[in-house]
Amino acid sequence: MIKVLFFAVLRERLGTSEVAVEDFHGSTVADLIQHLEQRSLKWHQELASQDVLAAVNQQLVSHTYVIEAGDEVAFFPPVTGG
Amino acid sequence: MIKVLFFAVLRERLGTSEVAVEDFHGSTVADLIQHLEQRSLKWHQELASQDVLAAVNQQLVSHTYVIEAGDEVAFFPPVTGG
Amino acid sequence: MQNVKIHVYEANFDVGEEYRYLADDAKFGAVVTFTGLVRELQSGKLTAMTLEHYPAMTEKALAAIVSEAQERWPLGRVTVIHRVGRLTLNEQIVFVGVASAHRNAAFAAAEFIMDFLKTRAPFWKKEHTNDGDYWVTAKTSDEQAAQRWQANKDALDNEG
Amino acid sequence: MQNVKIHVYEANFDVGEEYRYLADDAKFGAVVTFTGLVRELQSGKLTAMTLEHYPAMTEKALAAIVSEAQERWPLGRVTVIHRVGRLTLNEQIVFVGVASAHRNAAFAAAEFIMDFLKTRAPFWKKEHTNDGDYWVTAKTSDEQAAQRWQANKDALDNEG
Repeated sequence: MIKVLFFAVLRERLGTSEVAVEDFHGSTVADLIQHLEQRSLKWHQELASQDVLAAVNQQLVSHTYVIEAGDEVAFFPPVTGG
Repeated sequence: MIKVLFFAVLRERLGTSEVAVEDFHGSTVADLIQHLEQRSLKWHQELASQDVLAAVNQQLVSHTYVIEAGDEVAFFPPVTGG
Repeated sequence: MQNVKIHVYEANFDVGEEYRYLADDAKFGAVVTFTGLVRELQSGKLTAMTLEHYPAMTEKALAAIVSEAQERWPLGRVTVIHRVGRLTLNEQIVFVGVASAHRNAAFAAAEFIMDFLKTRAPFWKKEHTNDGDYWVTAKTSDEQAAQRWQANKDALDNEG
Repeated sequence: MQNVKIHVYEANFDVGEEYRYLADDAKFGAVVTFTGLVRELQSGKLTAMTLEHYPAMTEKALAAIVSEAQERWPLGRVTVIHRVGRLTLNEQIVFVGVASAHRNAAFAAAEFIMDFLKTRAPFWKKEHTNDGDYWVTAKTSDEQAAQRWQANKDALDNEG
């Protein structure tokens, strides 16, 4: 199982801060995004953006990063702190 | 008359913080240095250094700057504040 | 990490107190601080903002940025404080302070940490205005500011 | 000069207080401060130093440096404080603080002011050590630090 988190405008637009995805280890972040996009037109629109950043186990990763079972994956827009 | 000031190590080595020089307007800072160097071997040694900085009326100037009557000229080593 | 203080919380901070901590190590004669504050928009309509973050990741991301700065410059104490939650106009948001024996290292490291905090640390601002609430979008200029450090590093690596 | 505070005196200064003054102008969201302190030499023999200056010139020279910074970057309040007289180990020597709407301008202006203060403002340090008193000699690295701003300016002028 993989825990998937959403933050900021992405969290608001998807209407959820967390989903669980079964049997997804061994695939890339890009594969996970494609899988989530199939949930609805809205999910497709929000996640297809070039701008979505990904972190795995609290580290920024590229979309080619390979996910392992038990990983915590997070998706969020470009950061705007400071 | 021109007022000539010395600061820091130059003041200490020359043993004076101020001298007055008569009839020197219209000449350059370099001319004034040459004039002062004639006072003694010690003055020659201290003022002949490439490192001596000059200010006229409290503004840093190059040694080609032309001095006017009534100017305040100051000589000092490279600055080390901060 | 030794000599590194990283805090992410709602409470305010006191710049004078943070400075005293940074300066209280006799080996380092240069202390640089940066403080960022909530300011009115050009429209004059901003009333407050809310800072959201990714709690499990935030301190890790800040520690990685500080660690990278320590590899680049010889540093003494380093402090990074970032507030979260609702902040009203003129409140302090962020503090970065760096001590070093060399002033140019202290300046460079503080600016480096801010540039990477702005582009790599998981914080998001939502502005509350008289016209409604808006998520702030990332600035290209912030990404460019972070990228020039990579260019600097490439140049240095090539020299070596 | 408006929004510019320049002080040269023997008294100490309080970084927290100086920060509050710089931050107390709602138009500028970025505040950078630099503080320099008297530190022990590597030999461990330094006990104090004496700062001499050229009183009639000092504030003029600092004002000219700040004015040049204001021409280069959009700045809010700017404060420069330099102490003179005898200062013992770990005392504060110099403070430069800059407010701006842009953090990179605040960092650049503060560093610019320090680099030119170090090479153009008439201050001289004499170190008092267990082995005797020594005038500090100027560092080539300080002159190089000041000169790179001229190189930056030439590059910008050529672009324009």
